[in-house]
Amino acid sequence: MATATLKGRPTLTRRPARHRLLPYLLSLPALLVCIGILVPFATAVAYSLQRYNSSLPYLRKWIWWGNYQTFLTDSAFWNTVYVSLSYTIWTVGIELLLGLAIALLLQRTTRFNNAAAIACLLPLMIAPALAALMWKLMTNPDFGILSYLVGLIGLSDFRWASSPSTAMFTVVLIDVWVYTPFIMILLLAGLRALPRQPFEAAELDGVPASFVFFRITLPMLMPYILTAVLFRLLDAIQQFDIVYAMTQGGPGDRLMVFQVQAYLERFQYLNVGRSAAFLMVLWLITFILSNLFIKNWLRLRERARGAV
Amino acid sequence: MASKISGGAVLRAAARIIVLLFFLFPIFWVFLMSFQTNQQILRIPPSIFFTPTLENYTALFSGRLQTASGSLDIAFIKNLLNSIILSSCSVLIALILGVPAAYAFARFKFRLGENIAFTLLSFRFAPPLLVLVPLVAYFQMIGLSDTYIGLIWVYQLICLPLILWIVRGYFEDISPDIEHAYRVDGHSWAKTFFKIAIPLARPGIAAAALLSFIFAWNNFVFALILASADKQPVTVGALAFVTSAGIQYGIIAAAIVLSVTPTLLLALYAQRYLVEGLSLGAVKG
Amino acid sequence: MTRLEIRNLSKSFGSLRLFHDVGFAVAAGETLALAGPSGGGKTILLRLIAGIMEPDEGSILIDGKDVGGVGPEARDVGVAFQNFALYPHMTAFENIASPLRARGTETARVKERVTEVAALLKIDHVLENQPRELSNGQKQRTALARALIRRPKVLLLDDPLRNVDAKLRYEMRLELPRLLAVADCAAIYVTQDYREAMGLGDLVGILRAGRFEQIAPPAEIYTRPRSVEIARLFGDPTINLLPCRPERTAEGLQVEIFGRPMPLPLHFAAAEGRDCLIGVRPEHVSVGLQNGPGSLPFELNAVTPLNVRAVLFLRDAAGTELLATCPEDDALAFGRGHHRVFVTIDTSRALLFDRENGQTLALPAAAQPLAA
Amino acid sequence: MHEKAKDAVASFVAGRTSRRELFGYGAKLGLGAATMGFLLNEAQTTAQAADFDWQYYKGKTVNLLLNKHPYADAIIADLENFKKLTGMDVKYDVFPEDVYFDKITAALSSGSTQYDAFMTGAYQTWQYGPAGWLEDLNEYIKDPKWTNPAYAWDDVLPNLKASTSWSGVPGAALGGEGAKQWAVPLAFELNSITYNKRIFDKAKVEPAKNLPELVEIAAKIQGSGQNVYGIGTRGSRSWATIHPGYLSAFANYGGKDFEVADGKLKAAMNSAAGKEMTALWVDMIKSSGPRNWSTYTWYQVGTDLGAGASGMIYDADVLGYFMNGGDNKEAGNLAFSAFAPNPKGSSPTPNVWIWSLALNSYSSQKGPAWWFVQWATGTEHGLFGAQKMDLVNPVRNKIWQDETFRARIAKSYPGYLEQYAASSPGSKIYFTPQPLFFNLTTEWAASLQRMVAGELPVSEGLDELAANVDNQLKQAGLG
Repeated sequence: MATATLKGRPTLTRRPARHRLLPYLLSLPALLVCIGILVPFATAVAYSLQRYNSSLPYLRKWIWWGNYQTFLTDSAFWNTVYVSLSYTIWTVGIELLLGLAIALLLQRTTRFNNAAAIACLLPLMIAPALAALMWKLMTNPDFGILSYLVGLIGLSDFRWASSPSTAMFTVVLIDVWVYTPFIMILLLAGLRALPRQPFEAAELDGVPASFVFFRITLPMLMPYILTAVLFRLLDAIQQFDIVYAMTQGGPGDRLMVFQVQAYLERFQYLNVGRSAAFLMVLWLITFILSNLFIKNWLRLRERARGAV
Repeated sequence: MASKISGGAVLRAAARIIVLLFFLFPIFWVFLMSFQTNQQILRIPPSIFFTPTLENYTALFSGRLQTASGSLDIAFIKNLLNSIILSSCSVLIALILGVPAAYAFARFKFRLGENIAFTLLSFRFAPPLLVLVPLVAYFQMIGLSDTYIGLIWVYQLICLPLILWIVRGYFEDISPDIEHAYRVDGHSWAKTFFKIAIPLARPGIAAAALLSFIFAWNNFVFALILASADKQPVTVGALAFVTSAGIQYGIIAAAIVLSVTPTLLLALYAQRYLVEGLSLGAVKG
Repeated sequence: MTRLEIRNLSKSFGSLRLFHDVGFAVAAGETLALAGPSGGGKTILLRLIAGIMEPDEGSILIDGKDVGGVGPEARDVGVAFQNFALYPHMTAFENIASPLRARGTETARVKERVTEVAALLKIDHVLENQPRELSNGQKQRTALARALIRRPKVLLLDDPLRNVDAKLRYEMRLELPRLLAVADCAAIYVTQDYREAMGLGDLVGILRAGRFEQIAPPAEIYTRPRSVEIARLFGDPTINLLPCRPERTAEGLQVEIFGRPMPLPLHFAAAEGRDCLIGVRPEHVSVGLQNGPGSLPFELNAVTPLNVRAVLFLRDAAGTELLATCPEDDALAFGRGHHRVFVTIDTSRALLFDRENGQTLALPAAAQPLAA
Repeated sequence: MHEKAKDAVASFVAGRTSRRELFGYGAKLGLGAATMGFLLNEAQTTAQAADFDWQYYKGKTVNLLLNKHPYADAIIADLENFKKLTGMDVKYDVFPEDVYFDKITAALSSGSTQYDAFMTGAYQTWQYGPAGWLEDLNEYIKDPKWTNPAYAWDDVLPNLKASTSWSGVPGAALGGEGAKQWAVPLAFELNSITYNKRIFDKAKVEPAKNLPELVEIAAKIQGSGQNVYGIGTRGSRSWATIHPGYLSAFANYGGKDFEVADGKLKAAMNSAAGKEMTALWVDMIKSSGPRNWSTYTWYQVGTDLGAGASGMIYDADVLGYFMNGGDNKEAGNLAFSAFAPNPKGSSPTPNVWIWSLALNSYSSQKGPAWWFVQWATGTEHGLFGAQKMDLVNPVRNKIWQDETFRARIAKSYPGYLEQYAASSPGSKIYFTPQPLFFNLTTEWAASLQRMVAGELPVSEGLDELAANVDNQLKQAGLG
């Protein structure tokens, strides 16, 4: 009938090859299609190690770390680092707070809230390059509606992107306008997907709202926040469209972010080597940031889903 | 007590109004501008009272614009078409490539799996200019320069990682037992993938597709450098309205309005999936 | 005839060894109830049998054929998942019909079979509903129907009553044996509830720490548990366990409990001089109001009725507790407790366990080992 | 027949390839020596024919890259004539100026054969030429086999011819020794004052005679209560901010961008004259320039003038010309005035911008491309453009003498011809040619932006700029 253990020769079963290969078969096409990008990447690395200005072909040579070395004492480089980082911190910080606030406002599933969520998404559908054009129109000191409106509250000489003191504010404002919806929609999705029980329990126990928010909502929302911040952070530090369309990095060097600097170096100054070196530094920053974030994200997600 | 609650409600309602105003007013204003002539737009101070004109739209659709220095050819409708071709083909291909890969990362623990996933994601984060510059030369060499295929390929760098990330999260949220049950019922792996996995992940796929469509549509720098006038999308094409005969503000406004329309329609169509679909596998559903 | 046979099965996840060198066999028409603490690998074992996972080592035979490397779709196995795993985008009908569709059964026949099985499970009125419109009980029955419809060779039930309410659980516990009998397959029923295991299994297997501690018919599990743990788990109320050391004296083999030497039958000789736990089932403790020969004075603390029997909570002068049962009618005599009673313990039917490792040292004479 | 072979043969006939190369190439195409010999004979016969054979490249297609500009519109409007004349076809891509040069750079630096000929400014050739992306057009112009005798190269204004040719040696004079003709002028603009008569009359002011006066008058207009600002100039963070009004005035004050000694360049922007002029300029922008000056390109400068938002501009004369027509609000109100900024009584020294046509050195069909350039920069198309389109200012003497053209301008653009007559003798490129032009001039603009924003004083700003420029020249091996 039945025995506890049937002794026999142990046999080794293996997953058949097609089973073991399946995940590779599924994921490799995507990888293969993208992997080609490594060729131009490698070329760019090589460029960054050369003194290479297209208009001075006879001076082209390998200088290895030369381009990077000049960065150390180059105030333009450090200005770019500073501008890029402050742009990133301002935009992502404001967008996160604002996006979270709006998501909380629209958290409950009502007809109005759903419609409002889609409406708030509209700015995301306007290409940043076009959005910048739009804001340029609206901030024109003469006929721009925004200049007119701030004039009504006494700021008659507000110069938006054209004054060094308000240029950063202006581009950050545009970025916030365009990209807050992205964070908002992710966090809204997160809020609406949260399980109900902890909140119901907290309500029954009469736990104060602030405690619920900081100790329950926020930690449970963390994977969403991290994803939203990751995508925004890496896009913000690579900002190009808005700044280039608004001021091309000016006034002065006030808005000279990495990609604008690299673009100018490459396409206007033909300084291929220096441009590539700028971009390599940018790449390094994004690589470290994304690694950091993804590790944390995976850890948080594991925690949120419980063990195994 | 009751008054306290209604006080909070009033505050929240006011906050909602302010939020909507902030996001929608600029669009509303541009929408108004698109029905004004350049002269009306350039009035000082600006005003919301004007006799609407359709001339901006007529110019965009007819492809001709009368300006101070003669008539101007406008390829805007062609640009719009290019945008549609580029974005939808890119998203489609990214879905074909990305959904199976996302499924693999969500369902299987395999050697190098996480590495491949991270590598794919990291493509999204490489500075576009870094690869773009040498890419122009390589495209030249292999004959991909100024082709839709070349552009769509580069657009994969925008679409594919986003789709992978979101769809993978969504797959992880679906209990694998549902697929197991289907397999046990006697269905093949492929049938299970198409009849169970994909239909169940539909909200995630729809949300990811919509977001990556938006990002592809909004892309500027790839098209700027890689596309000829023939293939360029609206983002680059709209620059053409800055002309020697002055900046055609009304036309720019109309172009913005038109360029938003396809994405907006898509978003309205996919709205019920949008919030539901972005669950990212973060919380056990 | 052996329908399902498992040989030398091992499976680990990384450094975590789920089970090692496991084997058993189940005949057609027989149900193996798998019990054991959660995390013991029961669900994983089902997945290995279903082909959802592959073992590291060992083989699985269905009707004598090794199904290693055979995909789940070709194993002819029915599974009812703990979380039901219904297809949310299909109606209950389509859910149940899925195994038939997979084999290309003709439409008329599918309808006939689904209706038949649904009637059997009393869900024929909700067939057109989608899973989210079903109650938990209906979902559970739909999942069962899907597993049963094809009359699979092997039926795997993963704690199917876990996510349903008490009333339904009670009903299903009565219904399931009938359904399993109709299905005529080798069934494995995973549960954490030991009463369920005893009630449903022709065989009960206890999976602990990666091994089958015992696979045996329910009666044997009860009377001849392989370890103190099994003895403790199977039995309600729980077995009394007391530390002791059997000694040979002039009067024969004796053990001192409650400060009094008690005789042990000779077959307990193996335990002589060792630190043991003596296990006495509550039904082997008789309680009376009169002092008699060999009886011990106890304080009766409480009387709790349990179905047709009552449980008596006793305590001796030293404070050691003891459980006893008696027919509920007899218990009336004890009132509500808190008075002195006298207890006799039938040590001849006691169990002896090693105090160190919990292994059973000696079994009661009355119950002869069953033939393998 | 064999188009490639024909090309190769033509190239040999023109003396640009050796006979061995030619026959080697023929072999590659699978042609025997006999066939090549036949083709060669045919070609030489054609070339020696007295009349220029416009139909030589019949059936070929030339690909152009054009900037969105009235000059390009003129070409496009006249294309049918070219096609009829030559039997060739023309395809073109038009890009807006914001991205136009970046497109060229992207195409040329990748060795693209996509475009055979393209529009370019003179400054750009200082990069493209040394980079090896352009053909030296002297080899075509000076060879009768390639160029129609009726082309009349000598008729092109000498300053413009010089300004589009350069030896490639950093700091060497334009059109000097060993200069290569990197491009041929199509049309050009020089910098002068265009003002709004209506606004001027209301403010009761006359066009300024010099820079200090200009500063005053601009301020007067600003304060005349007409809700307009005084003067429009470019201010975006771009080299294009420097080259029009600013550099014209800078040169007029005797300022120089670089000193050249022993083949090395040294920044000279911070000379006393340069500082004096820049200080006035910065004051002028601060007190009466457009409020968001630092984002102004020529589009905004022009749009404001045409819309009556500014009193005048100190920018390209043709910008005023464009704004004086069409449906612009101020069309007909604009007037032109030559301008010599230095009060010490010199004549105008306008810096010029020359839209030119150049040949891609990677092009696989330079012959047909040159056929096109030759036609587009020739007298016939020039006349068409000047009389019927806005190909203004023309680059040929003959066109300036054309009565139809003069009458048209005199009628619709009062004062324009006079302005031109006063400005043109001193008009040329006042920059020192060197390959880092865009880099260093953009820096100059950024520096100017900071001065206007009041972030640093003019004198200090120019000193800092000069030091910075010197440093970059050294890094590049030019300083």
